[in-house]
Amino acid sequence: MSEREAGVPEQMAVAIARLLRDGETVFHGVASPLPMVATLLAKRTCAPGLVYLSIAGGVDAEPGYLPETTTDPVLLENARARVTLSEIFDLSARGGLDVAFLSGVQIDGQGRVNMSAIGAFDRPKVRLPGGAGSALLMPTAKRVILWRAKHDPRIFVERLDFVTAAGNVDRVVTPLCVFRSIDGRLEVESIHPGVTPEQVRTATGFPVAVGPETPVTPPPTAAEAAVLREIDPARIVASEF
Amino acid sequence: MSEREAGVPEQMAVAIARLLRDGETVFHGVASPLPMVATLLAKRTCAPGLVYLSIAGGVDAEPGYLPETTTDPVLLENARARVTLSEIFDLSARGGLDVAFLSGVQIDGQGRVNMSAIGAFDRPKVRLPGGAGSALLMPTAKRVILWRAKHDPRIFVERLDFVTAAGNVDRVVTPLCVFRSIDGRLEVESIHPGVTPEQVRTATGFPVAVGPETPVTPPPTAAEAAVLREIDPARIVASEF
Amino acid sequence: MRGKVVSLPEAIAMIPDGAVVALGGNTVHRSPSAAVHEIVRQGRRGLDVVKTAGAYDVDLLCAAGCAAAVSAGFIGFETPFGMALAYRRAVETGAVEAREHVCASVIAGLRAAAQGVPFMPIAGMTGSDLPAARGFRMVADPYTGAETVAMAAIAPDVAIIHVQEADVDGNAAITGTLFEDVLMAQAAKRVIVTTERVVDRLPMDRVTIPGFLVSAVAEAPGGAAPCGCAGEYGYDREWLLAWGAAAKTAEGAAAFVVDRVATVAAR
Amino acid sequence: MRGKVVSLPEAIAMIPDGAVVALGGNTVHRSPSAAVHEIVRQGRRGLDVVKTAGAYDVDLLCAAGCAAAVSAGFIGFETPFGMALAYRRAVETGAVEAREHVCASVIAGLRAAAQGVPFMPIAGMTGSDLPAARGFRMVADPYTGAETVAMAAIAPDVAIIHVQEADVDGNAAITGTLFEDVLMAQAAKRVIVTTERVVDRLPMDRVTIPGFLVSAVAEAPGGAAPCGCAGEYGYDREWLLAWGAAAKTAEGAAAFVVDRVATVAAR
Repeated sequence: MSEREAGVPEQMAVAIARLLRDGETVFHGVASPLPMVATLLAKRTCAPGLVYLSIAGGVDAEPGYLPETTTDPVLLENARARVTLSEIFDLSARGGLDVAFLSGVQIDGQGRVNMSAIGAFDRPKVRLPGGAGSALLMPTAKRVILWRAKHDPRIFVERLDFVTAAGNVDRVVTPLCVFRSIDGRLEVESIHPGVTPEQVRTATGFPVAVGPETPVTPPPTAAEAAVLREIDPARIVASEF
Repeated sequence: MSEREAGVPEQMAVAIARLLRDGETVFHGVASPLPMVATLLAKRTCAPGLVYLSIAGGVDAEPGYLPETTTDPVLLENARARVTLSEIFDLSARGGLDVAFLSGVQIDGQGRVNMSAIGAFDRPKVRLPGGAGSALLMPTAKRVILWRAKHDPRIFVERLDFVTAAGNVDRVVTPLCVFRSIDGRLEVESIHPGVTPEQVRTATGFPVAVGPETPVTPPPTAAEAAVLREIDPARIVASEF
Repeated sequence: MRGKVVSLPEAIAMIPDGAVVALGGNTVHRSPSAAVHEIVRQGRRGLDVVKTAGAYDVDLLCAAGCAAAVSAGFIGFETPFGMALAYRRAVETGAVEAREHVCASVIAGLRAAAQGVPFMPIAGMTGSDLPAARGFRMVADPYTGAETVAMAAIAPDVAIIHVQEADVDGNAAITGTLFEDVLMAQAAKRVIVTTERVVDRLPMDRVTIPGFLVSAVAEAPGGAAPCGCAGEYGYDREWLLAWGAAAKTAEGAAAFVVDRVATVAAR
Repeated sequence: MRGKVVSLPEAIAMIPDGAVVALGGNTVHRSPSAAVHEIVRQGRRGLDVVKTAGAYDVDLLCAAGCAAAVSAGFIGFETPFGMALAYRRAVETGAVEAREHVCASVIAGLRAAAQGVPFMPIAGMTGSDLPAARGFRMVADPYTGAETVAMAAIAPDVAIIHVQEADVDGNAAITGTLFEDVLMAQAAKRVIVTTERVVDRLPMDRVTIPGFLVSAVAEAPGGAAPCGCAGEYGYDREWLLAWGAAAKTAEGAAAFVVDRVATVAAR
């Protein structure tokens, strides 16, 4: 059974959603289906007063359907207001953004990310897409939540080829576990149901303390699952898998 | 007969209007009835393709009536677009504004203006309103046209108490004459009909070369006068007198 | 009503003495006059008033002893109403400090605050005595060495913006000229919106200030008067002329403040 | 038609080889694709392409040999369409220089140009290798000494903005997300607007880019395709997937460019 079929996307979405608190301003950018779904889920469950901002410019959009691309104009539907990406960067820069969702092609044990290059920056073996807003958002947003739909030792590395961005990482959510940043290091906070400590250890390129005592991420509740089915019948949540 | 009754406002308006060229971007700020009327006149006569910008934010507004206050919302009526004052300052700052209209409580022989204080800046005998946008606009607009509805030696002074702004002054239009800036000095370009060289000389606190050979400002043409009556039946043009 | 809606006195009570207060609008247009009247009634002291071009609002705060400093590009009424005489007198007597700006340098300072940087480079200013008189410093472009004036960030403690419509969550819609109001809302630590009307829900494209920037909404019909409010009412010529006449003397201004503002409930 | 209206080939002919060209839109949304196709057809060379987040447009310009440098925060398709493989290959072979930015630093550079100043301070960037790798310099606040990264002004020679509606004078109306298009229009020396429709006259409140900033208007129905255009059409999934498949090899990309772009008149 694939991760997709096993409900790992939903497990990740609820794990992310539960990190969001009522009243927070929360932003995601391009190529962010999981944060989009998780934020809308949080707004329907644990954080109804959350302010949902996206790169599409919607403030508290209530899209009629969920798009595959998270810059999509449907993310303006039923929005209360419209802002530009510049205004969102400014908001973060002046300390007004509570949560930014970001990701990395490589992520190290400090929660820093590489989105720039494998090999040398100037003569890369692999040119990566670039960090988008991360080098501004990671140091300025109050909390950064990283996510990746894949967890292997080539992603979670001891040493980045290049530090595209670093900063206020709070949690990292993967198909296997939730990391929490404690004193600047990623520690395993919980492992998802059905995942073994050994799986997490071998999939992670930096040393992690994980064992039978590690808490298990609570699976989606019936209520969370129902909301997910309602807001995301097409399972856009699984599109990154 | 007062200046107001003698048609001096109209003389000034046409003298200003004729300085504007087709296609130029032209801006006036607060408390600028003469520039407002002159710009609308120019657009109907010598410069139909002029882009008319005002602090009210209208781009090529066609107001249904002319307001007493030139920040008035009527200066958005029938506008083609709306811009903010910030955008107009930026336009000038990057070299995209052709003409800015400004004034001064004191104006010196270099066309510099004082809008700040009579006496010491920190302990003024008279505190003046402040230069509004002039310290940004005067050095950055391609041409600055100054106007004052009064011409006396306390206004046109040898020495300013304070230089609020200085820069690209092209012309200065007064009830008596038009000054032109030549090599950084104001020279009398023309004197209005009925004004004597002696009047200009005694009304001006800095030395000016003016005599019988000085050209006379052409009076309003019948066509200009007709347009003025049409766009400004309430004679807002005279409100500064 | 619910959400962020409070009474005007409650909204103004959030402003401490000594606060840096940005006022929306421009000269006699869409100034937050009802809020200014309430500031006078509550006897706030020591305010640093930030505005690009102010008139009645700033003049009244000077007359009533609420302002300690005025950071603005221009303080004066438009043509029919003359100079801001109470402001002038307050500066001349030393009661108020005139922190003269270029309107564009107020904007630059607000932009710095909005963008979370300590200063903002600004074009122009050459040949002006203002940088020296005001202590504006130069900054060199680290790439070319070109020098410009640097404006220190202006982060108002509170921005007070009067709008035509707002909803209970603070989403606010300005009709007509925006002036610097949106920027002020971004730069300020708190935003108080006074509104002609609290409405149910505004269409997205009508919203000029998103509610998440707004701390409080106070319904204040006629809240710009005696200044005008685009699409709602013009300025009150009689009131402004009466103020101009009263403000010729300190006593006249004081009597006007008592008679028409301090002892009168919110209009 | 009259005013600033020209044909798309005429508009693109204004762009010289080696120009700094800013492209509006974001990833697969409202990119000026018809203009990009025409750039490819006209064989423009040596462009420095400026964008916050690019996808098909930048990838195609790299594949067709039009780009010498890409100044952007992110180049990649959204989730269903994967990476920008032609861009990646062009950078890896050294044909194109990746001038990696933060999206926010593209904005800061454009803001500097729009505001007529040589640089713009920008928040954040701490802990990132980008400033050192890219030669971004620091600047000290002359008031507090606090250091921030300074972004040099980015003044594109041309900005190309695709909009839903424009009039013959260049007043342009964007439906949906604005992205950085308005700022690009302010920062650029010339602005080319491509539009789904040339319309008679737009209501003031619909205009997002005032005509006086615009040099040329070219009618280009479907001009964002294969990217989407809010309120008009979605992105062309088949086309983008086909491009993604073709771009896996240099040969595939070259064949795609010939078959679907270079030998085909404007869509």
